[in-house]
Amino acid sequence: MKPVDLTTQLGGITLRNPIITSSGTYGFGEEYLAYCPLEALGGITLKGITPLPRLGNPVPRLAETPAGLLNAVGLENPGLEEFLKSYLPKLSKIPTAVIANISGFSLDDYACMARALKKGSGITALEVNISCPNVKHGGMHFGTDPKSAQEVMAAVKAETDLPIIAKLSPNVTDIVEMARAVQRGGADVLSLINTLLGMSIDLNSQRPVLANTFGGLSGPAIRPVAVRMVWQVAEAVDLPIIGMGGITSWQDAVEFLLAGATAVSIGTGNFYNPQAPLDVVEGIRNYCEQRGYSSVQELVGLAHRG
Amino acid sequence: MKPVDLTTQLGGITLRNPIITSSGTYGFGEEYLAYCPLEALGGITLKGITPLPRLGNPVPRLAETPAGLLNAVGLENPGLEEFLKSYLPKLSKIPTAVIANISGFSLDDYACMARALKKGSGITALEVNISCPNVKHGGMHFGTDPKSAQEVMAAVKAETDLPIIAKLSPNVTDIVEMARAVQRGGADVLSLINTLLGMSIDLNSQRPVLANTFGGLSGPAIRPVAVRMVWQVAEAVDLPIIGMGGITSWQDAVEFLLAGATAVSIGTGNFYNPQAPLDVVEGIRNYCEQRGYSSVQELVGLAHRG
Amino acid sequence: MLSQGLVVSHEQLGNTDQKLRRLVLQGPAAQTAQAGQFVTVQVQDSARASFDPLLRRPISIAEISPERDEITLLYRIKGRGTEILAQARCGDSLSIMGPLGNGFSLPEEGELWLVAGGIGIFPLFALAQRALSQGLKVRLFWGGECKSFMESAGLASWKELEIKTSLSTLDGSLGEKGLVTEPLHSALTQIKPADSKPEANEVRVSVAACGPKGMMQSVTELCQRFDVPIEVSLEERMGCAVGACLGCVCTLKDKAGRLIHKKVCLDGPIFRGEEVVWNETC
Amino acid sequence: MLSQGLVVSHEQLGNTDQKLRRLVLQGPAAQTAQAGQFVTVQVQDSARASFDPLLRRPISIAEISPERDEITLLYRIKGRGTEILAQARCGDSLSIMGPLGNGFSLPEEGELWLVAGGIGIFPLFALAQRALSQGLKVRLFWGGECKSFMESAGLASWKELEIKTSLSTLDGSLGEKGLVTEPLHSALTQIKPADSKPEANEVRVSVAACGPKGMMQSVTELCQRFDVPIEVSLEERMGCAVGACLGCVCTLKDKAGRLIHKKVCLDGPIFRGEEVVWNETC
Ligand SMILES: Cc1cc2nc3c(=O)[nH]c(=O)nc-3n(C[C@H](O)[C@H](O)[C@H](O)COP(=O)(O)OP(=O)(O)OC[C@H]3O[C@@H](n4cnc5c(N)ncnc54)[C@H](O)[C@@H]3O)c2cc1C
Ligand SMILES: Cc1cc2nc3c(=O)[nH]c(=O)nc-3n(C[C@H](O)[C@H](O)[C@H](O)COP(=O)(O)OP(=O)(O)OC[C@H]3O[C@@H](n4cnc5c(N)ncnc54)[C@H](O)[C@@H]3O)c2cc1C
Ligand SMILES: Cc1cc2nc3c(=O)[nH]c(=O)nc-3n(C[C@H](O)[C@H](O)[C@H](O)COP(=O)(O)O)c2cc1C
Ligand SMILES: Cc1cc2nc3c(=O)[nH]c(=O)nc-3n(C[C@H](O)[C@H](O)[C@H](O)COP(=O)(O)O)c2cc1C
Ligand code: FES
Ligand code: FES
Repeated sequence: MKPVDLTTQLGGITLRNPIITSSGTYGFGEEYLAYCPLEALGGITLKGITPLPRLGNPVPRLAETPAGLLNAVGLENPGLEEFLKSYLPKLSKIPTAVIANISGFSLDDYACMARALKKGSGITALEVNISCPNVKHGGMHFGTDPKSAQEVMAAVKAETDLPIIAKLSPNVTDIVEMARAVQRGGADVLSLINTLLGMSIDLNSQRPVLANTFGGLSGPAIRPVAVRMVWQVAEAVDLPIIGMGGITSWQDAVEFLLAGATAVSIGTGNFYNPQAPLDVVEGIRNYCEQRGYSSVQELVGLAHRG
Repeated sequence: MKPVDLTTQLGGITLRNPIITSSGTYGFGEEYLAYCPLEALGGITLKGITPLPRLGNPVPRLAETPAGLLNAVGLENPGLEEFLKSYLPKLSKIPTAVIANISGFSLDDYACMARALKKGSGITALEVNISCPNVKHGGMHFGTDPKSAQEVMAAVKAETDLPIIAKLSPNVTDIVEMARAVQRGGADVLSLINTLLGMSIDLNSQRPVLANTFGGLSGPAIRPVAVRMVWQVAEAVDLPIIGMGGITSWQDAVEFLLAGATAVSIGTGNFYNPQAPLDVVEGIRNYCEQRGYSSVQELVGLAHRG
Repeated sequence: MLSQGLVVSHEQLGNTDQKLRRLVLQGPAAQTAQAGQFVTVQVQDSARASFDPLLRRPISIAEISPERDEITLLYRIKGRGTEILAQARCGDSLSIMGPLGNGFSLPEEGELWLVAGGIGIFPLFALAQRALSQGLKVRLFWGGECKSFMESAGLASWKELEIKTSLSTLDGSLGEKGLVTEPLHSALTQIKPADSKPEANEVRVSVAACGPKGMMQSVTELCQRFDVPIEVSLEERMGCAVGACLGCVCTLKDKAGRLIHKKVCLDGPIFRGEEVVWNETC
Repeated sequence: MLSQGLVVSHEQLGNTDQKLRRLVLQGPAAQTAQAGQFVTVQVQDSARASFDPLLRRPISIAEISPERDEITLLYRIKGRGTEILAQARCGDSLSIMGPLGNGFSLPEEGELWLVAGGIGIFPLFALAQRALSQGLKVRLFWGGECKSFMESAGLASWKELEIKTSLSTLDGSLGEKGLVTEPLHSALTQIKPADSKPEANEVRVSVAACGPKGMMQSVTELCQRFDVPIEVSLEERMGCAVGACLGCVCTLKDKAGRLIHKKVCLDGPIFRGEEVVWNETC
């Protein structure tokens, strides 16, 4: 039997397989090396960067919820300059696709990062985070207003020759409207979903658990919402989708593929099982073999039939 | 020591305690009698009714997700006429507050039900469901568009002398905007949240698990989102809130009270533990005693301080 | 009733691949249980309670022993819930709702014929015991995959009941090769030859069936053809298990021929075969 | 490293109210473990894996036995995760990440003084064993609530090490009444009388401290005053435990006095006391 073809096309780039790791959960690529060889992955997405360095929010930054995790890291990152100096040079040696993730508080912010991250820099694609719910200014706005989202994508598109991925926030009434807006702005690929805005309160202190009050909810708890959004967008918008939100196993990943995602990304699932990406690749391969698919791409959107 | 005062004021009505059971999860009040005496509760909310009888969606109507439940019952109910004839007469004997829950597909639908449900009918208050995500027409629209939501509430207000409770959908960009809209429409109380729109896919059949494709996500998984929305609305809108979404224990209930809910409601939690409402009443009483609160109302919104 | 069931015995039946388990729980549920009723089980020890899985799992009561406060559940590991349940060890305490549902009705006199497909045999054992203790004549028709399955699923216990038994297997490794409907058909023909008029001394037979939907449909059609009353045990995914959530509805035809919904948990799981709309999509 | 830890022993220490447990896990993690490192444990047997609780729980490695492939974890039941962990039984298999973190550094020569507050004693035992085996002189300062706590938390094992020990309890039921900082202060004064100049034959002391934050802060201030190097073990809620999520940062002062973040999981949990910004809110 011919081995299953796991390669995946995403906005002009070819991934070894459809398994990516998610921004903010996989550091800058080195942290999980003892658990998961990067050459086994389709790609990794780096921690979100901003033009200037950020210390992020005070601790506690994490709170566990039923089958979920709230985080309010607040985009702690070394800033663009330090990123270019200390991190980027190492990245070109990483044996998989490397997706940079950029966040900003103005169109200029996004544009300036896009300008610095082009083909040949060691970056394979640019994911534009318009959805981080943890930052008090800007972030929320870009991700929930279609017009602003379109402008951000257009500003990025104008400055880089890399494929650009729009990362959408689920905290909206109409995810399809947002997807259409970023498509108009020039997005080549869609990433969905980012975290749901949530919070929890400590009964002893009678105060919010997170120093930031609000945090982003991720993990298995949100998977049904994520799958639904991928499904809705896949029906309406003709762009490849990176599906994410609560993937911990190959079954979860296949669910997203069947819903219409071209690739999938694992975030919080790495905390649960640091070998989750490996298990997912293997599980998808087996599923395809057992069902007689010669390519993983045959799964994409299959649940929409009939 | 004086016993803790658990009574709760909600839009002009007085509840024995702040624990209510949620619409669609507690039938018409008889189903859980073997597990939970109704006189122990602050109130119960009846299954949503519509002007005409509805058979609802085909099965499967339920799908389990991590710490959550998807349902697509599709508002199966006997219709207003049968409700008035066969159910209402029994309800006046129920030894707790009885909240009717109404859903409709037009302003007239809501108005006609409000007209039939007035003071003295055996109903204590009217919960207006503008948020059911399972019905293909109307439901979603009323609950996600501020103007329509306001109109529905105004239409109901004009027809009934009962306190009216607006039940909000969480599937919106800005929950505060929705709360303000229903307040303008005349809502006396807010119920939040209804279910998050979600779905799941079966890997064997490669089709959505639910016959209806989409369903409403409830249970512990959504609690962080629900607490966040209660918190946001409590900060912005001066109406009492019935907090719900994932409550299974007294700890969860106290979390909602601290976030700003005046009362709490238990839905899916009854499936997990049919004595959950009893346990919650007892747990809240103990929490108040141990911390020296003489009234449960002292807890409301406490987490917003300093 | 909500109660704790103490695991007093939990064993694998047959080989590992068959994924069959026998779980004996000690607790008050045994006192009121009727054949055909079920309980819903929280699949983890109460001390380890978790929200994942969130829902209780419905399992029929296979044996009832009020003297020893014990109910026996026989189940097949199907998905995550039953996989976790299979880890329960003696001394664990599981939260149990039930007995729930309506149970089979016992005929006053005559013969009770049990028709089982696969693990549909499980809820019928308590019924057989009950019927025998009331002096009814009981007969079993049971179809399964192969001999080893039948043995694992409790054949020996059935043999001890010393009732007339017709076995069929798909591969012919035990009893007749084929479907359970075939021996049932022959037997029905014997008591009610095709166009015979009802006679005074005719054997009064009632059928109780449990198994895959398609099998219960065929059995119902057969029974209707021979004018024999039949009860079937339906399954549906459950939320509340007490009739409150409308998650578990099945479609029936009422007297007027209208399609109506009933709740498998509260109005069932046992329904008269002729009421059931087998291929409904409403 | 991701591995399975087989539960070979799991016992309650002291009385039930103290909620202390001793868990011995067999597996490859023992081979590379260093004192001061920790593992993160999935609190349920792998066969029962659930997403609730979702996160692994960090626990320090209290004893390391590479010969027997065993690590010992000592913990106090605090919330749901540790409550569920406390249900693990011999024969269960727990998923383990680690050893993680940097571990204490061992001085080349001189004395190692261990300063523990409450259950902060737990990670120091492996360190003591290691230091003794390398020929260092070890001394213990340990403060706790009362005699019965100290006994439950392992006093007997410490006595077996036959090291010089100063105990303090809040209620005076064992050792001196008061805080652990008091005997430490006296001892530091003895080796370094207030304004004496450093001498050639002075005892070289290093301190390793673990306990509540306030206690570690006081100990650090003392050590700085006496110019004694000190390492402290910090705690923070963890997500990834490998430095990837930035969930567990602590605030330190760098050489230039600027506030920076380090990751407790990867850069710690052991930090030099003087680096730590104790009352940070950034
Ligand atoms: C009244 C009743 C009595 C039952 N008695 C028995 C019994 O005696 N022995 C036995 O082995 N099984 C019995 N079942 C079936 C048993 O409840 C399911 O096999 C079990 O709930 C599956 O749970 P799981 O977590 O292992 O699988 P899941 O992972 O939840 O589901 C696996 C598959 O099983 C199906 N399923 C899930 N829940 C149900 C459900 N409630 N009913 C039917 N199918 C479902 C779905 O198709 C799903 O894809 C009974 C079911 C009902 C409704
Ligand atoms: C590096 C490190 C080593 C540790 N070593 C030990 C040890 O050897 N023995 C021991 O008993 N405990 C140790 N702890 C603390 C232990 O991890 C927590 O007590 C445990 O995670 C609590 O989990 P829970 O589910 O029981 O409580 P939860 O219900 O999760 O939390 C109860 C409370 O504990 C606090 N908490 C939760 N997670 C953490 C965390 N990761 N760190 C600190 N506080 C937390 C929160 O304030 C929360 O309100 C260590 C922690 C770290 C970071
Ligand atoms: C700790 C943490 C940090 C995150 N940081 C970022 C980030 O910097 N940029 C971004 O676009 N998404 C960020 N995310 C969102 C994830 O990339 C992902 O979209 C989300 O967590 C849902 O997937 P999951 O359920 O698999 O984690 C973060 C998530 C977590 C849990
Ligand atoms: C099976 C089911 C049926 C429901 N039906 C209704 C309904 O008819 N009307 C309504 O307003 N909400 C309905 N809901 C929503 C609940 O009342 C509640 O808002 C939601 O489930 C969140 O609370 P929970 O997590 O405690 O269940 C239903 C929920 C479930 C699970
Ligand atoms: S399971 Fe809720 S009505 Fe049957
Ligand atoms: S826990 Fe993720 S960086 Fe430390």
